[in-house]
Amino acid sequence: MSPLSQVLLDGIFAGGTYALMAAGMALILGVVKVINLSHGAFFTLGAYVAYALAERGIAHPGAAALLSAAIAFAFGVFLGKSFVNPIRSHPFALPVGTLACALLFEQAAQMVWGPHPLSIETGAPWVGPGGLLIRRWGAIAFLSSAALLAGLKGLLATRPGLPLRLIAEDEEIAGSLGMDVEAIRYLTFGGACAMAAAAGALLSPSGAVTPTMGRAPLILSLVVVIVAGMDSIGAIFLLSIGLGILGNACAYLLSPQWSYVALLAAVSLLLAARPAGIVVLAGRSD
Amino acid sequence: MTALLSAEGITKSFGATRVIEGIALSIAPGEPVGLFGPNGSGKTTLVNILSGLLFPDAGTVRFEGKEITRLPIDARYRLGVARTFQIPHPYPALSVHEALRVALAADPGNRSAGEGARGDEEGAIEDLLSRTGLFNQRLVPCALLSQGCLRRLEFARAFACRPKLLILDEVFSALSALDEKELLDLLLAANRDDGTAFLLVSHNPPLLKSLCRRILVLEEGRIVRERRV
Amino acid sequence: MTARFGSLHRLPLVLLIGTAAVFLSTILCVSPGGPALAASLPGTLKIGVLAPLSGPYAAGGTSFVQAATLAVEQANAEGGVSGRRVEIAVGDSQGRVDVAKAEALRLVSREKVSALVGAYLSEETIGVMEVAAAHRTVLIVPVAATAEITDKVRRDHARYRYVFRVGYSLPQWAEMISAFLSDRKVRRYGFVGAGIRWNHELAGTLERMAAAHGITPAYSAFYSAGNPAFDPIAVAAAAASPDIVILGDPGRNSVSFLKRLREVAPALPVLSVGGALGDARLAASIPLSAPVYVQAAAWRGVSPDATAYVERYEQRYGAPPVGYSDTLPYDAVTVLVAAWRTAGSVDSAVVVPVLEFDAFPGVAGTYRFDAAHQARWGAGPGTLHGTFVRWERDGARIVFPPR
Amino acid sequence: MLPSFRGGWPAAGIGLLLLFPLSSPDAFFLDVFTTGFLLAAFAASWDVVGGIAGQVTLGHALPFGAAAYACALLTSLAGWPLPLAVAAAILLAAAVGAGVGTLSAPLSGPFVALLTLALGEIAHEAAAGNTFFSGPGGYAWGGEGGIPVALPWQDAPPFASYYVALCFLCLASFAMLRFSRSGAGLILRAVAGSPITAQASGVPIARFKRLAFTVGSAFAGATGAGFAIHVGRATATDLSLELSFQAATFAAVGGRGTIVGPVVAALVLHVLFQGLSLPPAARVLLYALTLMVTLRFFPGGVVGTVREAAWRVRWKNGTGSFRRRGRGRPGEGGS
Repeated sequence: MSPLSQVLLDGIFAGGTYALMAAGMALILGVVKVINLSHGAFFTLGAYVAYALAERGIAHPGAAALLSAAIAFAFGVFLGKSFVNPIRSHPFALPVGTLACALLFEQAAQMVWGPHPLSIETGAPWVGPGGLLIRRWGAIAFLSSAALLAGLKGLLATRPGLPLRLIAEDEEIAGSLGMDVEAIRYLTFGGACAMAAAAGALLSPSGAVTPTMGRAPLILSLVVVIVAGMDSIGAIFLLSIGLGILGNACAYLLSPQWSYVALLAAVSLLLAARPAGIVVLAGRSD
Repeated sequence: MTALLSAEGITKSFGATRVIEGIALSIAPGEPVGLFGPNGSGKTTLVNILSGLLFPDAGTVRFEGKEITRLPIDARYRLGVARTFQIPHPYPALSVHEALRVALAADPGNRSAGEGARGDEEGAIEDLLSRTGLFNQRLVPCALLSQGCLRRLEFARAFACRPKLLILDEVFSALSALDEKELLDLLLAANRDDGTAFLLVSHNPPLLKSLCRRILVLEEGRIVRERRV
Repeated sequence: MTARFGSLHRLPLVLLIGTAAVFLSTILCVSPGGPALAASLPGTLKIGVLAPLSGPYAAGGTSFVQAATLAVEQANAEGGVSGRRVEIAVGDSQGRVDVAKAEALRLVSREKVSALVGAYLSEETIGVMEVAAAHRTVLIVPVAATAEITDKVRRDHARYRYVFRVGYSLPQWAEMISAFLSDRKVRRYGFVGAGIRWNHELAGTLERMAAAHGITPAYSAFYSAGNPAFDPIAVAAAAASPDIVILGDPGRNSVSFLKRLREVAPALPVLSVGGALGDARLAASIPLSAPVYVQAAAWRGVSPDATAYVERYEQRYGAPPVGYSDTLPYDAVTVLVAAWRTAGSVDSAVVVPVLEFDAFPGVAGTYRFDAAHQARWGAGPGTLHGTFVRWERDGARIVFPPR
Repeated sequence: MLPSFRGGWPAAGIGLLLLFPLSSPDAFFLDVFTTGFLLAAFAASWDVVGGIAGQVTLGHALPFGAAAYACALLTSLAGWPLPLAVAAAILLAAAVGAGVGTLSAPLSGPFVALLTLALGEIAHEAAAGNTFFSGPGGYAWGGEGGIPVALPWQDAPPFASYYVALCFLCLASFAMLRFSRSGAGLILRAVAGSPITAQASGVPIARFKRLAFTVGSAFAGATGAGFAIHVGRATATDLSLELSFQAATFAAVGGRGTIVGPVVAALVLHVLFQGLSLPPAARVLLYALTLMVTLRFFPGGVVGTVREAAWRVRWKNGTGSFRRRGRGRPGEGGS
């Protein structure tokens, strides 16, 4: 195994973890048109559900993902219906409001599970060709993010996804076609929250479970969603993987301390070069 | 007679689609010109290029003999090329009066005039308000204006720079008959009294015929016909 | 536009509730003494405890306050101070200097505490020092390790003589680690920590101290909290093939990193400088294919006092302490109460000389303070020496210092 | 704005705040207010950029922290006198703002927030990760522990800090209000309301965005220098994303683009939640709940929503009334 190829493979996996979070955020941004800063809290919720199940002897990632998705969907629908939808016309109130929601959740998690870090067994990595280690959580993150994004893309391309696409493009037309735009919005919000929680449940074995664990992945997936252009699912996946590889390569070849700075600097440069995001918007009509 | 605005070889693509292909046109001072074309023929893109909101991939735009191809829209406004939008984007929190102050403040001649400019500015705003019939609405926040009033405000905003050329994008669509008539009168008066040239984009051939001396017909990114009325 | 004003019919109600809330809270704030949550009995003595209880550092702060509470209960069970009960008043420092200073002011000026214990992070503690100096209040620093604290005492003794540190300084810390490494016959070590000043200083000091034992660093890396690149660090650390990897971050990152490292190098021993990895619940889920050592101030079995403390803590809070961010605050309170008893007073002018010259038994050993008011830790005789334990499936075993 | 807001309310508030220290509150309460005044000025400076000019920045801690660090370095290391260091710090903050404004001027919407977030985080990482000086004490400076500010005084009396900070807040808010009501402020509000219409009205929007960043950052810098002086040191927290979020939060609650709203929100929220000595868990829960409830019922911020309501009442007949009242006017307008 050459260290560099291991680092690059791990970078792809790290990118998979960003993509997993970014998928839900992009869906919310596209359909509900809201930057959801409570997405990290739902990620944390999923991790705690996985921990609570593992404590009770149910250490199956699928079970944890399903249960946490169900819980998060319920909370997400509530949040979407009672908080996000009523104040949608004030786009600035929402990031702050959802951030407050994340703080609320962090404090609640601290009160329920304690502030101390908790942990679930990781499981030994698989050994791939050439002695490359395939970290379990990494493979799970990569495959599930690819599946999730492909599923989203498929959904948006087919008939059942038509309402989502229409609302993302033009709400007035969607409304005039008799769609219940409000309901579709909060159901989408709930669905995206469920995706975040499932991600948290799947990734929980990779590190420590703490109330504030959702903060770090939130920033990077936010970066991915905004730069990738919000509704281009392929770009989200590619950018996530690219950032993952870049971060790891920088950490290995230059200095780990500056890998975060390198990612942010790369994003800043990208924005300076392409002020409208990496997906060039087609001709805008005035 | 030298052209007020002339364009040559204007070409613009978005990604792989070529929206406009080698357009040439010229507008004489004080000339009312119409632009007609079906949906998707590239009218809006052409208007955006002429007004400076977009820059063409190839070709040149000249105004009074000076090249302005890559001059942004705000600089063109200060030269005297004003445009209105098909869908107005008002400043929600500003009143009509304030919206006009913004347009007047942008004029460097106005700003450098110093102390005395303040009174002139008030006078100019009052003139614009009464010409467009917005005087009673002058203190209303733009967010609360009706569609008709918003269109009137677009006109007032465009007239604030004492334009030599007005580019009007679908400005009479979806208006009440009264609003339409008053704005038409306003446009014709400006053309007659101040010699303001205009390029009027519309779907409506009778309207174009009644207002313009020359109508350009755009199809699939090319000017296919030019009709004189 | 209508959507924008949709909720306005509830405006009067909301305004009313809001006004009432503001009014009520203003009364609460301005009334003397604030909300008297725990009215203290006359004759009780108060110790102000400052620790981050919310946000990312809440884990350390919570066990900090739990241990201080335990120490005060123990002191009261032993008769208090000259028959007076001891109480603690807690301030949440939130990991911020400005808040830590404000809370210290609240404890001093409103709660009328006789001494302060805290804070947790170095930057908070430096801020609190100023409050303690300005109000001539004794401040016992349990965990913050920066040299700036003792250096201020040394340079301006008259102003900062109220500040004492029971926790280890960075050179002492590095000295203890070096002795341990030497005992384990380590020749080359790797050092991994968060990219903060504390870790940079520890790595630098350790390099100097270890050189005396002929031990050299094979690899060192610091990661950023925003995107801790654990995987490449683990790969690079394993590739440098050191005899042991030292984790300089006592928080949750040590857990995440250890997992990543074990995936790449299952047979590489690891030493964590105290903190989260001292938690038995966490240790149950980490791979023990190679030794995982944890440094602690004290551990069950080191002394009868330590065993008694661990048992009391476990009984009270349901889990054993991690041996660092709880043991040191516990000892800080114990030392303070002992000094008050000896001095027969809580007056700083009397207590400071007692702290300067006396010896105070605590869970980790006997505390004596040097000229810079730093407790004497280290590997030499007559010092507090700390403990190194190794995790086994059935619990931790003390491996250093050797019996 | 509601007519009642224009009257003596601000004066009454200032009067109460001036009177407050004379009711002999404890040092803690004065300290909470002092910090509150500085945070309020910071929130107002955010509002110049994020509210008036509509450039939602998540890197507003950058000029704040840059000024704090400049103030600390220039006094402690270079030995400059404090007033000179503060002036230099404010200039530096304004320059930083101009730089950020130049970079973000071509961007719009969430891209502005993203770029400023990235720049702020880079600065925070640089400050937290660099132990850049070996100070006179033989120990490292910089890093998360920050750098001390060398002050010509020791242990400033709390009421003095209180009055200085209050004075600063009043002057700064007044200056920012004046700026927002000036011609440049009007143009910035137009840029915020509809950049495309502003541009089509001849406004060079990039230049005005840069102006907003420069002015807002200069005020943020003045606040940052004041904060460093009050706390006694500049730390990496002064550059943190949390601080930028805090300013944005105050603006969201108070009402973006009103200057007064963010100031009042910052004062009320900070004093309520830091000054009430609530248990930590209750403090966080109440803080988050208050934010959510306030935003749920005042989504445009308290002052913003009230102002919209006032418009609504005043211009109830604004929409559609034109046709009746305006009849016959264009004839005379055309002449």
